[in-house]
Amino acid sequence: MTKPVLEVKGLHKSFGALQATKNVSLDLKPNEIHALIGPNGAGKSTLIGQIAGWITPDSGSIYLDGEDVTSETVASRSRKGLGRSFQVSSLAMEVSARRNVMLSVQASQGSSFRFWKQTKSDEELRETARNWLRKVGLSGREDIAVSELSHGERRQVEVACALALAPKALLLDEPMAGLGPTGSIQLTEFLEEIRPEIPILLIEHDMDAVFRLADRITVLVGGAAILSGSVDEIRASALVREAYLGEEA
Amino acid sequence: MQRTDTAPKPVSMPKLSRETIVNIAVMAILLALPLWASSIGEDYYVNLASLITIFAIAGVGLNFAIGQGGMVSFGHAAFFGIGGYTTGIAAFHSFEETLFVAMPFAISGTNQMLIIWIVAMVICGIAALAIGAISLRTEGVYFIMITLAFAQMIYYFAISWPTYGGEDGLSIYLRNQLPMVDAESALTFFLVCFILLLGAIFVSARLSGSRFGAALGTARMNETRLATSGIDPFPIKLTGFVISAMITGLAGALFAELNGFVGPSMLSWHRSGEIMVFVILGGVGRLYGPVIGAALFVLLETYIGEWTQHWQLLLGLALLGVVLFARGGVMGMIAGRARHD
Amino acid sequence: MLLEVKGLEAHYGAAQALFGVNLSINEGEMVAMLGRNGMGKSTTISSICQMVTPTKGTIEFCGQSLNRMSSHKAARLGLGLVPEGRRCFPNLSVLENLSAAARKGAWTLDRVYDLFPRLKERKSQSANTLSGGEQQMLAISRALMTNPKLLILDEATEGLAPVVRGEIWQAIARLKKEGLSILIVDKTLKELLPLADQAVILEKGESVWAGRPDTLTEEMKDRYLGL
Amino acid sequence: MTAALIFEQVLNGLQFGLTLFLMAAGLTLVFGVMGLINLAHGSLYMVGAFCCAWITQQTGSFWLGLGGGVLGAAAAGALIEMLVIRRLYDRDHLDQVLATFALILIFSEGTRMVFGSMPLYLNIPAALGGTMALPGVEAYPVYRLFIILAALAVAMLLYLLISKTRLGMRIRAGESDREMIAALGVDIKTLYTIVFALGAAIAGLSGALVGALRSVQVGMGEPVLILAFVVIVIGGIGSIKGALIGSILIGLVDTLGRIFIPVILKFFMENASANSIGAALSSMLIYLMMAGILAVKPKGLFNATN
Amino acid sequence: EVKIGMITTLSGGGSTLGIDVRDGFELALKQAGASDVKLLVEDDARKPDVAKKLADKFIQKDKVDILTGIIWSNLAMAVVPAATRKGTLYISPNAGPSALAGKACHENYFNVAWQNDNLHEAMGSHANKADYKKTFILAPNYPAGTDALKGFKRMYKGELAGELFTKLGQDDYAAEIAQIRASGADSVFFFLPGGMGIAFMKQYAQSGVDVPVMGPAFSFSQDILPAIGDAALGVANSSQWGKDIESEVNAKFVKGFKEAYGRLPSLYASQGYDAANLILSAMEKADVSDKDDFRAALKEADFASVRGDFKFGNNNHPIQDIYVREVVKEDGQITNKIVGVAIKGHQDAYASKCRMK
Ligand SMILES: Nc1ncnc2c1ncn2[C@@H]1O[C@H](COP(=O)(O)OP(=O)(O)OP(=O)(O)O)[C@@H](O)[C@H]1O
Ligand SMILES: Nc1ncnc2c1ncn2[C@@H]1O[C@H](COP(=O)(O)OP(=O)(O)OP(=O)(O)O)[C@@H](O)[C@H]1O
Ligand SMILES: [Mg+2]
Ligand SMILES: [Mg+2]
Repeated sequence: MTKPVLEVKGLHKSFGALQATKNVSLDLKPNEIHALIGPNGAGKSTLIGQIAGWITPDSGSIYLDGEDVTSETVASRSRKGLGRSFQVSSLAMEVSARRNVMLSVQASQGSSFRFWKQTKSDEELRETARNWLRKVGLSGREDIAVSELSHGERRQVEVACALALAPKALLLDEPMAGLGPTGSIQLTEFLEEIRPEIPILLIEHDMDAVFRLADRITVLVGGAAILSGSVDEIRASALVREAYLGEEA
Repeated sequence: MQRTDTAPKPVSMPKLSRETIVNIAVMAILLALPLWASSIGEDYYVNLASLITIFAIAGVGLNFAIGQGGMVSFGHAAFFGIGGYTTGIAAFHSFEETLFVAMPFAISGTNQMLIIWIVAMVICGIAALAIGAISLRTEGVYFIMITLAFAQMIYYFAISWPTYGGEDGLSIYLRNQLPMVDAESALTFFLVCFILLLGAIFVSARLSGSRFGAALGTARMNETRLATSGIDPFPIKLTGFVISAMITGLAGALFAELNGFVGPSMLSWHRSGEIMVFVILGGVGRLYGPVIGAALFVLLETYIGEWTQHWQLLLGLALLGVVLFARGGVMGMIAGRARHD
Repeated sequence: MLLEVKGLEAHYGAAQALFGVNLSINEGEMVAMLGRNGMGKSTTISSICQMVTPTKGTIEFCGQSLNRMSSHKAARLGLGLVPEGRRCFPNLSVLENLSAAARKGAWTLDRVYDLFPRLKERKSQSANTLSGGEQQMLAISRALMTNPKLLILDEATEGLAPVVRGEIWQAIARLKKEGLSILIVDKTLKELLPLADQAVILEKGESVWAGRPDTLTEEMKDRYLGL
Repeated sequence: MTAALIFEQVLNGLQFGLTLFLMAAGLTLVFGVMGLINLAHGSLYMVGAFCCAWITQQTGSFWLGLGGGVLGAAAAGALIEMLVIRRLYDRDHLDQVLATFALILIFSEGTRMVFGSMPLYLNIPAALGGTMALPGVEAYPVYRLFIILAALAVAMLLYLLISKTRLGMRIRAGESDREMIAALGVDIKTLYTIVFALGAAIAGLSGALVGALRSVQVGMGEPVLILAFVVIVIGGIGSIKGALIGSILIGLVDTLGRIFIPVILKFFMENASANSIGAALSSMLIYLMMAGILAVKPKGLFNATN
Repeated sequence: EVKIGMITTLSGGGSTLGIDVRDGFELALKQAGASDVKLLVEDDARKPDVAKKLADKFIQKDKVDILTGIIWSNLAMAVVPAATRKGTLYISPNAGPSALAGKACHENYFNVAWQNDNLHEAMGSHANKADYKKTFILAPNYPAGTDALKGFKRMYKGELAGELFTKLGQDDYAAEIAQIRASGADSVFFFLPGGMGIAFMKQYAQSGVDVPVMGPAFSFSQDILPAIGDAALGVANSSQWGKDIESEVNAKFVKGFKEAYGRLPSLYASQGYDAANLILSAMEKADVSDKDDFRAALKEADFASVRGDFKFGNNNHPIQDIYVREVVKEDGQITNKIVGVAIKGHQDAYASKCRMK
């Protein structure tokens, strides 16, 4: 058995009376895309939030590459190799796409307490950022301010930022949302391409993409992981059909 | 994906942007006028230029916090005042030939500006470290108010601390000294201030363009992004705050030299507001904005005051006009919106 | 004719986003607006609702020109907007979101709760803590509570679980059957096209085709919609 | 020091806090609800006091003056909202600070041009003069009790308005997304003018009420303004409840601090230095408290959102 | 021709003082028909650094011979030491901080009003005469405030019922008044200038405490008395001047002031008036371009002061009588009436620290 890159054990989180995460355990192995599906409000984003460090779990632990990171800050988890995208894009809007990616590159290269050398003339930094943007399909758009990019393009920038951290694992919260059919297909192909290098925990409501990409699917309902299995197993489950898929499977 | 009506920009961009031209012009005027005034023996105008220069340095400091780091400090008078009091207290002890601290080791006063500047900046840095460490836990309006609260604490402390004059303040009877030049001369002192202003702007520009600056700028625009990129916002912002305070503190030290006087009014919230006015008037985040802002403010205050007793009304109207009709301050009006590559 | 848009042009700052959009909706009709990302669908909607001021062209609603009308007056004539990105009021509770802008008419709290029972369960929770899907339901309900003559849905099913998406499509179908006029933008053509009476395709800020959805050829779908 | 005196000082602290609340209430309304930093709020307080003093002088009736003060401030508020403030909502806080700072200058100088530099005479109405005995306190000024009641009434009304009425909901909705609430058919522009005028009216009310107790002069609003900001930040911006608790807290801490700190210090040092160090400490005390509270609760005690 | 630069507070809090000083000064010039005096007036907005800037301007650009006008001690401390050291004459119409009367006294500095402590000392002496045994004293916590209480205590022989420092700018005194009530004091002495005093007096009157109050003239001068109203009636206050002092020059001053400005003159107006007359008297004896001569002429103080006898001590501060006034209503107008002399031929306590002879 291969060692999981990311492992979540017995996570609990309540908001007042609402239990948003109920004893969730799951893992992410090398070379796999593990999809997380479930109805709206099932607690998927909350779970990602806890893994990334924005939300403190009530109990349970999170391991990254075998190391317990439960009490680490967001930034330190990112540095240790946890890349993520947000359900609603979160980028520095006033600057170019390249600047956004450069920041991730710079963080992955070490301390940001470097005061003198100008990033503008740091060709290596700029080139690396450009490469990542090319990889997600944004060649030629690097120097446009993010605020002037369309909804879909922003998603791509966000993915590029996550990749630029050279992450060990990637958390993607609905990366397809807001992408048109062409965009979805491109992104699907791209994720396919990086799977061998970076395992992905993927939240997505676009079932075409999920069924095409996922090696494993975990279904979250009402905060609890009720089922985990291969694409076919999930498709076949009556429970999942009823709670989530509806007629679509 | 989108068409534009007109061709966006000529392909061969001229080397100098409008902003650069304005910057050069402003600095040239600021340098030339006192040289000329001094040559015809009008030291008053030289001192006025020194005042503008010093306020501009204070503004450059605050602008670094606001324009780069998005930390809207309404308490920068604290650092301005601390810088001033450092000068005042050092000169006081040097003049009285007493010790500042006797135990555990003796610290005496000094009349050497270079030493005073360094000490003033270090003390401001330490104060900013303490104030920032607490204040940066908050954000937005809360940050504005908590920085104000710290400044008010120091203000009331200064008012009621009798050793250094309380509300009456401290006079510096003799201007402190610089090696090799005659700091008593108005023109020399102006040139010293001018060089320090250039230095402050240069440092601020360098820092903004560095990796640290990139992180600080992202902290302003989107802290979530910064943390997600693996950089802890807090130490970045704290460092930015400390640097900003040190620059403003240096301005305070120079202000004390120029006036030959320090007092609690250097620490009052009006002063914080004024420094902020320099920044906004000139254009937030513009490197040379505070120079324009300080110049405009000082000139308005000085010359409207000569016309009429009701100068505050006119000053108010002028400021209001700038906010309402010149978005992005004067620099925004002249040179268009700020560009970040 | 309920809504008639002719030769609409709009800018964001100096950049032109719309270059001539024509669109018309009859009473009781459901019109789908199609086009790839960034082609100006949302901008057209913003212009109709006067959130973006058109630079050229005319917009007529219920026989009245909307040009230069302020946004709230246009809305009061009977435009009900479900905007892109939901834009629920985060600091208000679900109930408050629903009642803040409600106007009298057939749609009441009870009917909305009937349509989306989930909202009733969460009525006193503040909107910023709702899940994405819950927020989407709230945005639709909020627009319904203003009892509009024309419901405008911009990506109303984005980010929803398949079952909920199904529910929302059912709800839309129901609204249509009840005679509500609808202008809709959505990615999932599979569900959208069978419901729509008319379709308009935008390409680079221009309406390039209009007609009945069943007359859309595969070649056009490929060319304009990237399918 | 007797228990009765301590009780009386607590009452004084409460009363001082509630006068602050009157000022803070309007500020938090405008600040929290409309997201606007209004440094000129103190000017509206001044306008209220001056209108009240002038009308009282002309008519001889404090009550007419009070009404005039409220209306005058509301009118001034509506006017500056339409001319200036309206253009500032979607600006950042910096522009708001600068513009309202400019308004302070304009108001102060304008008031001086109209009324002259001398402080005006405004005293409490005869009906509310005198003192009454309270349990534990032999003589407490009736007028101060009246202010306590007025402040509590304002608190109650505002709370109901904001949290229970549709008007309140719309105002809050506008705070988070003006464009959207307008797109839903709400005339947010007029609504904001009304809210701003309401905030101004409360400021005017407090200026008139408190002016009769203190001095009516140009610049009277500034010290109160800073304190009021401290109050609403401690309480949590936009929260009427927070403003109420915050102002009472400040009132108590400030009053008790300036009375008891020197007393306590006298145990450790000689009288004179205890007096002056105590006074220094107590003038810093509320700022110390504010920093402490924000360090632990960065969004104040009762944050309206969340 | 003599050029005089007046730096005074004409806007913001405390501007009434500056306006009165200016008006008194201008009145004296007008009455004397002085055509050879050029007066330049500028507003310091009560900010030390603005005052300093104006002083620079007057000295360096306008090349004035004499500076005057500053109201506040902290502004005076920012301006005076540097200006007098550079050889400019400074005539103070109001502020008289102890440093300038003592250790830091200077031959170019003259004060025609008082040393800051004078009126408080006079009140202490008055308290003895009134046979007060247990006085409660309070002042704001800043140098002028601590000096005030020190000055009072310097003369006062009774026991203190309590001593309080309040916050500068404080405007609610309920807590302090409660303490006064509880202290069993037989009298109250306070120094609370400007709006602080108005607030204190109003609240004191409302509180039902009926212990007699006394204070220096600042809280009962003509510019703020109308704002306090009846609450001030009967209060004893110390002043080196009163409008009812019987002398030709005082009558001319009071009448002229009322005619010119339509209001009663205040203490500050009298000080501005005296400052101008002092300068005029020196101009008759000496030429301003001869600094030593002119200084000597100033020191002689050969002018008719509206307060009566006036001369300078070794430190260029006045030696003078200080009166006790009482607030009364005259023809429906609230004003002061002299009821006695608090202290005769009084010189300040710092004179001995001054090196000048
Ligand atoms: N801070 C909070 N306070 C209270 N409840 C919350 C908070 N955050 C989330 N919730 C609730 O927890 C539940 C889970 O929310 P979450 O955003 O994780 O759902 P999700 O699975 O990501 O849904 P979607 O697919 O719609 O995005 C929802 O019911 C939401 O209302
Ligand atoms: N706020 C804005 N500022 C500048 N340009 C904008 C803005 N919003 C949209 N645009 C530009 O206007 C064009 C049309 O955008 P619009 O949002 O209307 O497209 P859309 O068809 O709704 O796309 P999507 O399917 O991605 O929502 C795009 O090129 C976009 O980049
Ligand atoms: Mg989610
Ligand atoms: Mg869109």
